[in-house]
Amino acid sequence: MIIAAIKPYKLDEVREALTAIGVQGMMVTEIKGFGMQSGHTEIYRGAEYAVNFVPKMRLEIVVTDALADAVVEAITKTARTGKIGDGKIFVLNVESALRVRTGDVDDDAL
Amino acid sequence: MIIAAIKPYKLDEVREALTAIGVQGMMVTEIKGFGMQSGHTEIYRGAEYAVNFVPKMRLEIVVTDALADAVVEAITKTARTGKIGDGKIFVLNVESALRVRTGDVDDDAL
Amino acid sequence: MIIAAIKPYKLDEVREALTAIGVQGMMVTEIKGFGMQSGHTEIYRGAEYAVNFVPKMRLEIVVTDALADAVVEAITKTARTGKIGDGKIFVLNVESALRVRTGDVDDDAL
Amino acid sequence: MLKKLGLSAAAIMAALPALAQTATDATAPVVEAAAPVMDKGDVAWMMTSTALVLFMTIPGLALFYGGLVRSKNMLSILMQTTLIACMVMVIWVLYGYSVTFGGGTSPYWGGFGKLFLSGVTADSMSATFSAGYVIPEYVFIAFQMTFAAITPGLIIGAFAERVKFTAVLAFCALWVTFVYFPIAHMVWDASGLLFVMGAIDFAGGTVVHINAGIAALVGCLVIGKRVGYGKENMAPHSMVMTMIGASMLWFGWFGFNVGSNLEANGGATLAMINTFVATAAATLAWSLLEGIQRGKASMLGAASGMVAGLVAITPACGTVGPMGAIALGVIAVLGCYFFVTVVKNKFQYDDSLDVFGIHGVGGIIGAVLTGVFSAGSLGGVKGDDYSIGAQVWIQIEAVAITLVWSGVISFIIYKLIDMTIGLRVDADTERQGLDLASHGEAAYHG
Amino acid sequence: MLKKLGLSAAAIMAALPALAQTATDATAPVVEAAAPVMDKGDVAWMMTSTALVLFMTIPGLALFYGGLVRSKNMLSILMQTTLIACMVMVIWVLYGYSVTFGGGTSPYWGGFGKLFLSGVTADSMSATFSAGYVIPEYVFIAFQMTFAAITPGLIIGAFAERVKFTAVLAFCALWVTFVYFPIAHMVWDASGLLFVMGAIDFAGGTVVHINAGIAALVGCLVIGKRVGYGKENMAPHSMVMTMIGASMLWFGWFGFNVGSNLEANGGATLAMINTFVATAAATLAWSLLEGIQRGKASMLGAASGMVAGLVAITPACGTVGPMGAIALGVIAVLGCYFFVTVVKNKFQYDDSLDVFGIHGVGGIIGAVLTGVFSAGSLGGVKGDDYSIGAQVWIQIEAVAITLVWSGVISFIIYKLIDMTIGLRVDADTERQGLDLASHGEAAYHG
Amino acid sequence: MLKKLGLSAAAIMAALPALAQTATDATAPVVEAAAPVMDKGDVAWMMTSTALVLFMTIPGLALFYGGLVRSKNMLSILMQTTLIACMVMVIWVLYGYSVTFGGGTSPYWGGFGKLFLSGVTADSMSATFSAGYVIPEYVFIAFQMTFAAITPGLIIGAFAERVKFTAVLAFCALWVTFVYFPIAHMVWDASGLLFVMGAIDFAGGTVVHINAGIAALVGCLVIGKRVGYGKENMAPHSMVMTMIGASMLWFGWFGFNVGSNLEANGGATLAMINTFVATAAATLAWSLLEGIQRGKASMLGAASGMVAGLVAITPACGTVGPMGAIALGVIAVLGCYFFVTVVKNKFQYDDSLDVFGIHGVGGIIGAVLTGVFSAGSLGGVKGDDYSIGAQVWIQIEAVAITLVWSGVISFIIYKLIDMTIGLRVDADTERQGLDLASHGEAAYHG
Ligand SMILES: Nc1ncnc2c1ncn2[C@@H]1O[C@H](COP(=O)(O)OP(=O)(O)O)[C@@H](O)[C@H]1O
Ligand SMILES: Nc1ncnc2c1ncn2[C@@H]1O[C@H](COP(=O)(O)OP(=O)(O)O)[C@@H](O)[C@H]1O
Ligand SMILES: Nc1ncnc2c1ncn2[C@@H]1O[C@H](COP(=O)(O)OP(=O)(O)O)[C@@H](O)[C@H]1O
Repeated sequence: MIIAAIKPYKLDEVREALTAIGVQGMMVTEIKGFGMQSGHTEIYRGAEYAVNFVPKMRLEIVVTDALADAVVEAITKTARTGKIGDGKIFVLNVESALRVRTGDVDDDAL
Repeated sequence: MIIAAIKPYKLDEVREALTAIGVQGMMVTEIKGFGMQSGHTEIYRGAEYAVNFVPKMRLEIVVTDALADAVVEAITKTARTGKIGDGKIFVLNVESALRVRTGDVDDDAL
Repeated sequence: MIIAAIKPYKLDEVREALTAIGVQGMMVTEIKGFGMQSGHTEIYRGAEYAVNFVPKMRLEIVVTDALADAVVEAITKTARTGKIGDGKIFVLNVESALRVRTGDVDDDAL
Repeated sequence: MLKKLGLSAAAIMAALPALAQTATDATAPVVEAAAPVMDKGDVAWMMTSTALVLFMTIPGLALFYGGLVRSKNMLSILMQTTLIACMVMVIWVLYGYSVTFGGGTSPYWGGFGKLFLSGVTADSMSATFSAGYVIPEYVFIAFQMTFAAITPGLIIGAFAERVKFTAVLAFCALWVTFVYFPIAHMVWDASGLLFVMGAIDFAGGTVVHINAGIAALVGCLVIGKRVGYGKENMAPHSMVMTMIGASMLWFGWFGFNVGSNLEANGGATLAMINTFVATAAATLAWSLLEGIQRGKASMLGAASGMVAGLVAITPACGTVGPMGAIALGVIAVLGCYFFVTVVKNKFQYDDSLDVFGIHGVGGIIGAVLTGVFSAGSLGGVKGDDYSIGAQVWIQIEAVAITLVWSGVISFIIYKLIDMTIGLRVDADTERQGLDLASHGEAAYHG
Repeated sequence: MLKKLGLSAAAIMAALPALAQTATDATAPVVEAAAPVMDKGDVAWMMTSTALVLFMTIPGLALFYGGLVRSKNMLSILMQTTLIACMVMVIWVLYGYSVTFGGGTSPYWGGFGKLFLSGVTADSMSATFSAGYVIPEYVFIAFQMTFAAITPGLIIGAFAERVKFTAVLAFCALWVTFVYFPIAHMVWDASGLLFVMGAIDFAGGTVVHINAGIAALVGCLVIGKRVGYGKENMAPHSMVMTMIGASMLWFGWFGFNVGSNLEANGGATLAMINTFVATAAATLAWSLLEGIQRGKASMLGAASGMVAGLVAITPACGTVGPMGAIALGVIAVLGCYFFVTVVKNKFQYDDSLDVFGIHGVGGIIGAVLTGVFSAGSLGGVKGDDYSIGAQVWIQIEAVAITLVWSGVISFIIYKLIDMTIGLRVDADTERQGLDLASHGEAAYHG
Repeated sequence: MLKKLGLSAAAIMAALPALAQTATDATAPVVEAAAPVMDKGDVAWMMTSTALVLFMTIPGLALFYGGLVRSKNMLSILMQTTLIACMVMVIWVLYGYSVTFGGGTSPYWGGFGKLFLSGVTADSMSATFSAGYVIPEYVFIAFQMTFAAITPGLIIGAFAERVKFTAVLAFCALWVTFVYFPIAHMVWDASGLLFVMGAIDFAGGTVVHINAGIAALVGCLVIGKRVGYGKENMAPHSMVMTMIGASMLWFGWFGFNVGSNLEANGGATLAMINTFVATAAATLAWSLLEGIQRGKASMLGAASGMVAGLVAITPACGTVGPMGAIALGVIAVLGCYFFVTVVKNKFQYDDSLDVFGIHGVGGIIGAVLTGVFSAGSLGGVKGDDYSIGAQVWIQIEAVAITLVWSGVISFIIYKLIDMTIGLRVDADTERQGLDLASHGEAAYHG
């Protein structure tokens, strides 16, 4: 399972790149990211609040081992702007996968 | 850890099925799913936008190894409609678990 | 990867504690938690609905193995109130990590 | 004279020439042919009232209803309310006004004398309830138009979240034609059946609320329950919108009720204060009942009480006193509360937004109690020769006629539409939500 | 005559018979017994104004405040505003109107002569500020009712997000009885203490804003800070709702300020244009201050400036000129801005929605400056015999009396409630949010 | 007399003394020096209308536009609309009123005679279109002020989501001064260029909508497209807010259109009913077109049709009949629909909220068709001596002059601002959203 945090406006581009290399599905979550990219300050009638979190999109993609490197590369290429806050990619091992509709398991399920 | 993407309106049913087999907790996130089920098109004054994502619910459940298969089965049974977009289930290995309130670890924490 | 579900109002405190021990980043998601802490009941014109889910914050933090225990401890300490619903911490193994901006991998990416 | 005519809000609809023709009618005001006065204060108030009734409909009613559905159906409510109102406005000036107030003397309809508003100019005048005072016919037409435009919009709450958009529009076009226009004529035209009977309906309790309420009940029975009804959580997606809508309804209702007086005079101010206190008391009453019954007073409860109070005071506001208005508001809430929390649950039909439970039940209670609290002995404006019993009987007859007429014809129209266009979307579409399926857009985006 | 009476917005409240009784009072208008005129233009305007003041309250004030709290407390604000208004309306017709304007000649209250509005009919008339012109008493009652209904609603902003619902209602019932009604009598009744002193309060700066402002300050001090205050991010959950609410307040305020003229004449239009330009200038001023101080002008700032301007022009709008109104709006903002960004932070009390900082401070500045800018030499309507110094002194006295009366009695009522019902929810409930805990529902659902 | 003057909504703006001076002007109403009447019904209506036009602007227009942008730019729209309105109000009383209606007899401007409203008091009166009837000058000033305040706010939709806040304010200050005030003088002042030509613009089709529309088009061309335009999904963040805004625009437009009659009489009610039915028909028409073309009628479509109908009927509402109004609404929608779905996409410029496509195109169609449907033979009020051809030609000239004047001067002002302040934020700021970047706050918080 590849988990990636990216800049929100890169979502469409990344999705297209992934489809292009054969990725068939993913889960996308709107998250608040915390990292080196600093948030902003909001002031409400004299009270100042530091908002430490930056909006990010979190992708979760499960692919066959064979495809994993290509996915990481595709994300890296399209999501990179070179500025702080471009995001991270983490790879985790998945023990098994299953498609609810058909009962297909593992690689067939993806 | 069992991660599942299901159709939103199935949430209550799945939750009940899981409780029935002894699952004590889970985390639920509203996500945008991307897969074979196609999204829809929205048109705003002549400009057409394809919305490629479909709303899904993502469940994260940590259970003892013994219970894992039953969980997968329960989700599969209740979430299945037989139509495209029923969702996926992924199983990952968890190294350790802890209940914040008591400090119980691993199986005791679930 | 450390995944934790905590009470929403503890977020700022936990974030500060983690920063203090050297954590540089995390992903935060608003989730609906299901567990022993019971939800509430809403009544709409005579129709009663049990809302079984409680709002929680889900943290995802990837750190070096060396730091992992400290992170779990820091979260446990700051998020604990001793009341039901304090949350859970799960630890998963990450195979690799990558910083999109620079291409740094694994420990350097965190 | 005023008192005698005070029975009905908009009874005298004819332009002056028309009035001259009906001058033999004993109930028509005796207009001094020489000098009918158009007071600009009346014109100002009637224009304000007319704009207010539009505001009640959109955004008022649209938001009140829209907040109560799930977010995936929000736009369907907004669209239905908006397009129904627009469609009925156009129908009104084409033939609606004519068949309702066109000058014909049948008890059931007004004839074709004013199709396309023919003959009406900026100088045409309509009578008011005070002899010798007139208002421009255009403002009378526009004011009545807004009533016609909001009434079918009330019905849609009963079958929200599952109805086909084109079916709703077709239904409403037929419904105003065969139900609303005739009943409006019967109640408000000097030759109308119920008007002649002497029913008191100052601002439209029967014409608008009972009428829409029973059509709603029939509708939800014909269409059936929502998929997942009783199992899934169908909690209102935005109680905030519902509260805004309810407040706007209250605000706009001053146009509805007080404008029905057709003049800005002392009688108008009575209608206004009654509209205030009946509603306030009703809101409190609903909240109190909830507080007693389950320890918590909800916003939905307060909003429901508010609308129930407004509905109930509608027929009564011109003839009861403020203390009677308070009593009437409270009693109406007792009835509505009991109905939507007990009766409806018992019968397990899906009147999704409680149109019958609030508008129907509240309207009926209001109509009947109008007969009671109009009595001078109970603070009303009716004098010594007024018999509560006799009037209550007339009120009940008027209610019954409305229930039967509207119930039967509405049923026929529903069946007709169902056999042709089909009333309901399929289950998958219902699951996805009407916004995307019927309107191709989403109400909210991150 | 007009000018002399122009001092107070609603001074002459008595129905005509009552007026006859007080005809020996030198300040009462000399009504030609033979032919007092009810102009329908005045009636139309007063009814419009009355409806507008309701609109200010709900949804206006409710949204302005509601947007500023966290989403978990949204409904609590909407409910408090709504139910307070409804409760006070009922109280008003039961005894509020009587003890305020019941015809009694005490400087402090109006007696029990009009309990349950006894004796008032659609033909009863109230005097205006122009000799010989009257308006229906019902509309005067309704207009004043809306003032009584909004004022306690202003207070709740000070202790939002932590107060017990029943405690708020009980507090407000006592507060209008022992604080609002007496002060309204003192300021607006011809026999009232401050009226006789000659204080200028055209539309209720002291009665409404200073009065509510000081009660709010006392309230938040008695109740204490919110859990997490100063540590957690308590950012407004919907600046959009706040903006909508503020705009509705402005719109409705034309009813509030201009309606206080009781007639639709030249003087009314002066009040209207002043209400426009003072508010516009105040909004600009707050945004400019923010722009200078931190480089960004916020929506909350603009909304705050808008309300501050509206508050400040309230007592002055009938007697200053447009240029004076602009100056007054700008000066009021300087005061309020300094107060909420500096003074409040210094003292670290939790007046959650800045009720005192805006309504209290803005009201005081407005009341005092009314004495200044009413002078003819500064564009106001007061003639040569007008002494700025003397009037300012009277204004300060009126402010001081209001602050003390309202401050002390409010404190007593808070303590009473705290000892019985308890003012505050427990910490866990506060964390969960008042919507679920007190009202059993959530404002928004996916 | 009325008919002759009916050509222009607010043609006679001068206070009575000024009128006396211009009494030699043949088009000025002959006021019987002895007894000009101020009818309180007119005053009531004009005050109501004035408040309504404010309501159109905030919250109406602000929400209509705000709902259409992405949530990260919501507050920027609310702030721009609010602060522009406030700024222009202050400018209006400082010098705007004077240079527009100050009594000067140039065809292009009104001179400096009434800077700071000098000489105006609560007793000053302005003429209406009926000989012998006057209204207080303050309400005429305030009414016209709200027109000046909303017009520049319309423009901002064209370059939403990317413009610098200070640049917008600076632009608008210059724009009202060099574009709006002169054109308003030309159209509505008895000495104005287009007024003398005989152009019919009852409530401001040229002055407000064409004027703003062309300035908007020029603006979005100068500023350029949004980052990501055509690639990213820029769907409206809240169609609910857009619907609320559109409904409020309709409600407020009764002030705009009907208030332009300056009196509450039969002519006013004609303007009202036209504003109803043209809008209703236009809303239906847009929805029908969408239904035919892609099987689904959207809320955005209905809202667009609504505004297009309102824009188109604006110049015509005083002189066409209801059937003409329906036709006019439908034709305008055909034009606007074609423009925003086809023409705009073809040329690929980013008029983000279709200001030109709706206000510009709808305004032009409305202006030209006013010449057609005002004819008595087509249901309008113009008599036998009326030549459609001649009037249409005059209308086209008026449109052309407005397009050129506003287009050219707006272009110069944009360039000036761009060279000094800079019109546009940088790409990163645009990505982050204007709310945080320019106003330091977020519209919504969990
Ligand atoms: N250790 C971490 N664990 C989980 N997520 C992380 C971690 N570090 C960063 N992230 C995610 O990556 C995003 C970008 O990281 P940041 O440090 O801001 O910039 P960069 O990607 O340029 O290093 C963060 O907003 C956060 O969502
Ligand atoms: N490779 C994948 N990795 C992660 N999530 C996936 C993957 N494929 C599908 N999903 C999730 O499962 C959902 C359903 O998948 P889809 O292909 O639409 O239909 P089906 O479940 O019938 O195969 C998707 O919306 C997405 O959330
Ligand atoms: N087995 C589980 N798998 C995943 N998440 C869990 C599990 N059990 C609990 N959680 C999460 O932890 C939260 C707190 O758990 P709960 O049982 O309510 O209280 P406590 O933390 O005191 O044991 C839940 O709301 C849920 O989000």
